[in-house]
Amino acid sequence: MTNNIQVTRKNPAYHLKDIQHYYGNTKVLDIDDLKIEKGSITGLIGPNGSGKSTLLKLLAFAQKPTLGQIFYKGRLELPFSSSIRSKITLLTQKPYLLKRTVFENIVYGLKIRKEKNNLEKRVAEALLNVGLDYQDFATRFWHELSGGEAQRVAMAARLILKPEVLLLDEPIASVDIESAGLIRQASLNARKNWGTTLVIASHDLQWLYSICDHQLSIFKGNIFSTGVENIITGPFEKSDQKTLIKKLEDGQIITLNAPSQTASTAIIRKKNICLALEKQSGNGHINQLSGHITSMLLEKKSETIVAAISVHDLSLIVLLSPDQINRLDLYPGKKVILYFHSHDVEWI
Amino acid sequence: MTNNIQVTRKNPAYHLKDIQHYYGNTKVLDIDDLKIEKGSITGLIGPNGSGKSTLLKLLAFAQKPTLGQIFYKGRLELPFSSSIRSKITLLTQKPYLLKRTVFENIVYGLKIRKEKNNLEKRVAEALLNVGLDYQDFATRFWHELSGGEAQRVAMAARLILKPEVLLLDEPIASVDIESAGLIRQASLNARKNWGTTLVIASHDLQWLYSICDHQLSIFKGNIFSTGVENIITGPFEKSDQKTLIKKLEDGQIITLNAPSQTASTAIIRKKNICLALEKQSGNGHINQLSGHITSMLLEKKSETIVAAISVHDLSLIVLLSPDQINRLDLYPGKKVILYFHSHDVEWI
Amino acid sequence: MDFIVAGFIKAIELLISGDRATWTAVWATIKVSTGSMLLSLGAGLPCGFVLGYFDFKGKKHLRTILDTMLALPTVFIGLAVYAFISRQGPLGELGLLFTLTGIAIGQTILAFPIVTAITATTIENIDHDLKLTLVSLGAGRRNIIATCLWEVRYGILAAAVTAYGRVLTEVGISMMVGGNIKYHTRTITTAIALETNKGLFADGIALGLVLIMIAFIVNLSLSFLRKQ
Amino acid sequence: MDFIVAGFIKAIELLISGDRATWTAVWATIKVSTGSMLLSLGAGLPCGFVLGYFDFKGKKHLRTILDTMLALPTVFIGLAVYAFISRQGPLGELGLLFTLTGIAIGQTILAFPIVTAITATTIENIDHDLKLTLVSLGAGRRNIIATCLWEVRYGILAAAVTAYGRVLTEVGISMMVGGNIKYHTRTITTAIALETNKGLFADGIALGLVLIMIAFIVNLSLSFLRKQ
Amino acid sequence: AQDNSLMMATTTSTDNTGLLDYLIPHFEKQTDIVLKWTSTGTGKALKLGQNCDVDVLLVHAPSAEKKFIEKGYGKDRRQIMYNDFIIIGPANDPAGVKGKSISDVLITIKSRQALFMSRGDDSGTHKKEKQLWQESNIPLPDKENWYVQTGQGMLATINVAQEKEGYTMTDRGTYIKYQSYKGGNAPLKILVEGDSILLNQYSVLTLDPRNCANAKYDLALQFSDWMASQNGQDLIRDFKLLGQKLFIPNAK
Ligand SMILES: Nc1ncnc2c1ncn2[C@@H]1O[C@H](COP(=O)(O)OP(=O)(O)OP(=O)(O)O)[C@@H](O)[C@H]1O
Ligand SMILES: Nc1ncnc2c1ncn2[C@@H]1O[C@H](COP(=O)(O)OP(=O)(O)OP(=O)(O)O)[C@@H](O)[C@H]1O
Ligand SMILES: [Mg+2]
Ligand SMILES: [Mg+2]
Repeated sequence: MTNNIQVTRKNPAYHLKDIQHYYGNTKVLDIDDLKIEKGSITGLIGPNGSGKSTLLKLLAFAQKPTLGQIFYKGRLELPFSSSIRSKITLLTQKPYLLKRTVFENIVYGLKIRKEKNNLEKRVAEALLNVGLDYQDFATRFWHELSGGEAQRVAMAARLILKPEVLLLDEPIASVDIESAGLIRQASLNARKNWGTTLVIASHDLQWLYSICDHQLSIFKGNIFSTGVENIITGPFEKSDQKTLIKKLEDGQIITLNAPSQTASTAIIRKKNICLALEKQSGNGHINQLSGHITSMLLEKKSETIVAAISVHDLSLIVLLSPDQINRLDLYPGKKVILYFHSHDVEWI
Repeated sequence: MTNNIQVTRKNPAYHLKDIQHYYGNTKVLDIDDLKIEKGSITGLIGPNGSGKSTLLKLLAFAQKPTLGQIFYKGRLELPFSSSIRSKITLLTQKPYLLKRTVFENIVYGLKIRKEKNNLEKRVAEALLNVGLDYQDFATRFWHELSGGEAQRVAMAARLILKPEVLLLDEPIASVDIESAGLIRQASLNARKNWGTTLVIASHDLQWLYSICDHQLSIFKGNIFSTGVENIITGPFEKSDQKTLIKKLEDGQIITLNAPSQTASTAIIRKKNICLALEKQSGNGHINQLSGHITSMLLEKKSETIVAAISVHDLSLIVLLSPDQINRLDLYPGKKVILYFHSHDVEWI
Repeated sequence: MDFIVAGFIKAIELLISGDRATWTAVWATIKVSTGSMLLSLGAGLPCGFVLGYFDFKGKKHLRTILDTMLALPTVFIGLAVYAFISRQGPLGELGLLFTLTGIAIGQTILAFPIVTAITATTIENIDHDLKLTLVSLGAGRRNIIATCLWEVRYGILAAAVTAYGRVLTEVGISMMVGGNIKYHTRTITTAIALETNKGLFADGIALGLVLIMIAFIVNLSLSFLRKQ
Repeated sequence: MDFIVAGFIKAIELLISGDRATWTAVWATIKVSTGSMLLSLGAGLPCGFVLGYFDFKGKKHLRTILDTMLALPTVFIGLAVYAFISRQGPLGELGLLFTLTGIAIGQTILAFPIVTAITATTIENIDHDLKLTLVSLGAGRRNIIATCLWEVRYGILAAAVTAYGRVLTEVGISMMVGGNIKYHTRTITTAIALETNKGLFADGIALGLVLIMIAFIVNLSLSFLRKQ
Repeated sequence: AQDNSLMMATTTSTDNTGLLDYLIPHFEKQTDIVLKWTSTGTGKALKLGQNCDVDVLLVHAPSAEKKFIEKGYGKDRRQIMYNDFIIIGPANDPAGVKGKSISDVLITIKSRQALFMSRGDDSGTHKKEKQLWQESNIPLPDKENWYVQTGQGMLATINVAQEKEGYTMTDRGTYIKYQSYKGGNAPLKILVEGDSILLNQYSVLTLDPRNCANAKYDLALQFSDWMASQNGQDLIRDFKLLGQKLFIPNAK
């Protein structure tokens, strides 16, 4: 049973226009224009409080944005619209299990949709997809589960719906490694078998890289569509009119071109950072930071390797090729030097 | 203010004897004998439902084990004993914030201990330790936080108590990378400044390796004190009287010596697995599995590198030295062969 | 003191002997309290849901009014209902005065604020995550109401049981609207009031015990709904 | 119908003119209801906590009994209290018959099951994580009780407000134990009963409005405790 | 309680008509005794006396009173005053009882199955009514549909009679009040009055100290004496409700 998924650029699954969302007087989301393609898997990356969950709630039409419009398949939609209600489902960050058995939790969505056939078989399948045994778990009560088991039951309750859009808010936050793999597989299968569009927020970059077509990076409510980038937060000191510096506690200094408007956070794109083994004599505009590699992960899609470099208490990310790794003899623990130009900075 | 921490092997912080814990008729914890040293940082690793949270609740004296005894600093203790109540604190897996402001949530434990001095300063410090700004967060209400912010507030509420024992149940489950670093630092500082003993459960091995003195691996309620090991779950097929085999979907086969008693899960210790680039002609008792490296992490304490190898849908872990990496030109993505002898298996 | 002991014996006698006056009063009580409970639950649960679930302007004031309605004296309700359904009242045509239906209407007014207030409070305490979860699973408005009420079923049960206790024991409305007419609108409580006024304290106690027995049977059957 | 309008006017008159009988009844009502609320909260909150927080054998049966106690008729309570404090009763020496203290005791028995049952249900619904969190932060038994009750304060408030409504409007106990003695134990509700008995329906309505006004003022001041 | 306070149980009629509110301040002024009273049904008033919860009784049920004394609960029954009962009904008198003798009235009502409201509460009034049926040789029509037992006070019963357009027996004082509420144009009119059997005798009873040692026998006697005194009797005679005399003093 293979479906033919057509991804037309003209009519994306989602189109967000001039979205702003406020809690009280605080703006937590500010998105000019964002399109999410049908059948794509989008990763959502960003620090705590950057607005991931808020964005997912908007995409689920569980909340109305304070300002702006959200089009789903070209149509402007609002919460509770019946045309979307049964198609889009969200796994919330703190999934709530109904005070019922696991079985009844999982079939809840089906019952709402008045589907009553083969419930047992479908539940068994959904549980299997998240690595739980039907015999062992179906009759348990909501409170008789460990944290990760509860999370996976909630995931099963979403998978059973075969949704058009599956929004996952930290689906593997308390899930073990093996189950994380299962959830990845289930997500990929959803796209393959049902053409599901997925948006997934997670702090586990390695896992996210292994599943997404592309990443959106979100910071303070602003979206960067290039995936994860290096963020350097203040405080900065003024060195002269045109430059700011950040002093690390171990004495190293980062020099950056000052922003034109007031801004407090610097973004240095990973593509602008190079890596070498030794310091070179350079001019003052080039930052040279020494640190060591803490991890090297495979980004499946591009077959490139993402390395995390610890520079005192900063953690910076660079892209490496297998070639480079062999040439420089890189491995986790190896000391390296990072280079980037002080004008290669964006401020927000 | 440096304390002199004496770690005496004779009188460990915890001593668990013949602990068994049941939920209903199901045994979820079975620990013959376990000692945790004063001032140590112990990692707790294991799949969902293996019993980590249960063990931490027992260590926190928040629950009584069904059978067995727990000694704290040589004394048999029970829940609500006043001698330990104010010394041991647990960050639960789903931290509950009281329906109050962030400030009041954080000082709650202090108020119980009738401490009333310098509350503001101490709260500001605790918030800073988890990367939250006092001005921005202190007056917020419990529901005005993102998932990760809430988690960090709960952490701050534990740190402010300067406990003798700090038990952390998945402290970074929904926390961003930078904050995970802060929490690591705060944990290390707790040990350094107050001599705190820490036990930390987490699925993020990289993070856990970077902080722990040693790891306890827990599986189906059984403790392995060697840290994380490779677990191969059934179903297995019987090949002959003495061997079981597991067939991977890609056709590869794992052969294992059969257990003497009934057992369903195989453990292959990482120290018993070797890695090479090419298959060798060997006897049938040596497993040769081909896979590729997905990640390489630095284990800080030992300066060794933990590599995760994906063998079809299994993920196996081996230890590597920098030397080995250079010699074999290893990098994430590289195809490798894993070797282990079929008798190097333990069954549980 | 002895009349309490005498009351116990009398209670058994009354029930066993099948005393007609007692049994008609028991019937009247059961009918009227069942009717008013059905009405007040039917109206109170949705109102309580709305008041607890949604945030809207003036909600707090509405709550204060509702809480005040918890203190409507039964005689007052009785008088007000009487004013409407007495022959000279606007609804006099319906002939509801001195009927069990009339009493049930009054008791519904009595029970409604109890059901509504407790339901609202219970719904208010619902985890915010529940709402989000329901919406995210595709629940429509009706599903949300039904599921939320079911999630807090113990709270709802408490609301119902409290209201039932109130309805079962009230005298003012039954007396004023029903008229305490023997064999017709005499309920157990009005009978108790009468016997007590006659100085027949033992009879009052006996009838009180009969009422408590009804409540006990009802609660015993409801207890299967409780958390195990 | 007209007596309802007349009642409104009369209510204002009564209060403005400072009618002594009315004001002593208002005082008696406030004193006695405050007393019984304090007693029933003092006893009911801890009992409700225990019943809701802990699991023990026979808990379900206890709940059924408690729910049945919600249906104790006021006259029944009145008679039972009378039996004890009548001059020939075991507590006759204390001279509590025909006193406000006597009424308050009876009303405490009336309010106790309401406070306890609703508190227990509210506590039962507490997130299991809260308990664990409190223990893990080093809370002792007292801290746990206090914090849990405070976490569910809106539920407790509902319990208190419901019980208050019940106490404020009851007649049976006040009548039986207090004796409706003018200037002494006459409460607003017994006064309403009296006026209504006399056929002075407008006066009954007026006094009812006075009672509702008391409840309104109390609830208005409590509304600051509510969720904003 | 202070020593000079006296607790009385009385029937609702003395209280509801306002007689006590008028009389007692005079008594208190002249004797320095503080009198408190609780007004209830006659049955309960006697019960309170039997249980020694009060010190003195003012009631109107002669035969019950006599039994009360016989049983050793009470003493010193002293007749104080009387008023009378009347039978009222719809102005058009559907059963045609107006002016008949009491037993004829009751027989007519029974044979015509006209609605008759009984208080059915064992009050003095109800006892009198039962006595009338008995003396007319009619068994108490307890289970008849036309015999409506309200189990309530007099005014409530009159109201039921008015709503249902039936007959009832009432004391004159309550009827006068009822009439005044209706602005003198009450739907129910007096149809039968004046028969000597309709007299309603009020008496004061003290409690037998052998049964109730704690009861304030002396003060009770003082009250009884005062009620029977010239002064007390004059005050009773002067008490008017809506311009009409209610009670006729007849102390000996
Ligand atoms: N109910 C609320 N009232 C006020 N502020 C809120 C509320 N909910 C969230 N916020 C704030 O809005 C911002 C965005 O929150 P959101 O939950 O979307 O973050 P997130 O990216 O999902 O973070 P996390 O990784 O911690 O889950 C945060 O700064 C948070 O403090
Ligand atoms: N209240 C309960 N009743 C019955 N079984 C329970 C209960 N709580 C937990 N369990 C079971 O006990 C086992 C251990 O649970 P525990 O919460 O300790 O696991 P864990 O290692 O913390 O898992 P996770 O990584 O998912 O948090 C699991 O199999 C779980 O299903
Ligand atoms: Mg979030
Ligand atoms: Mg856990």
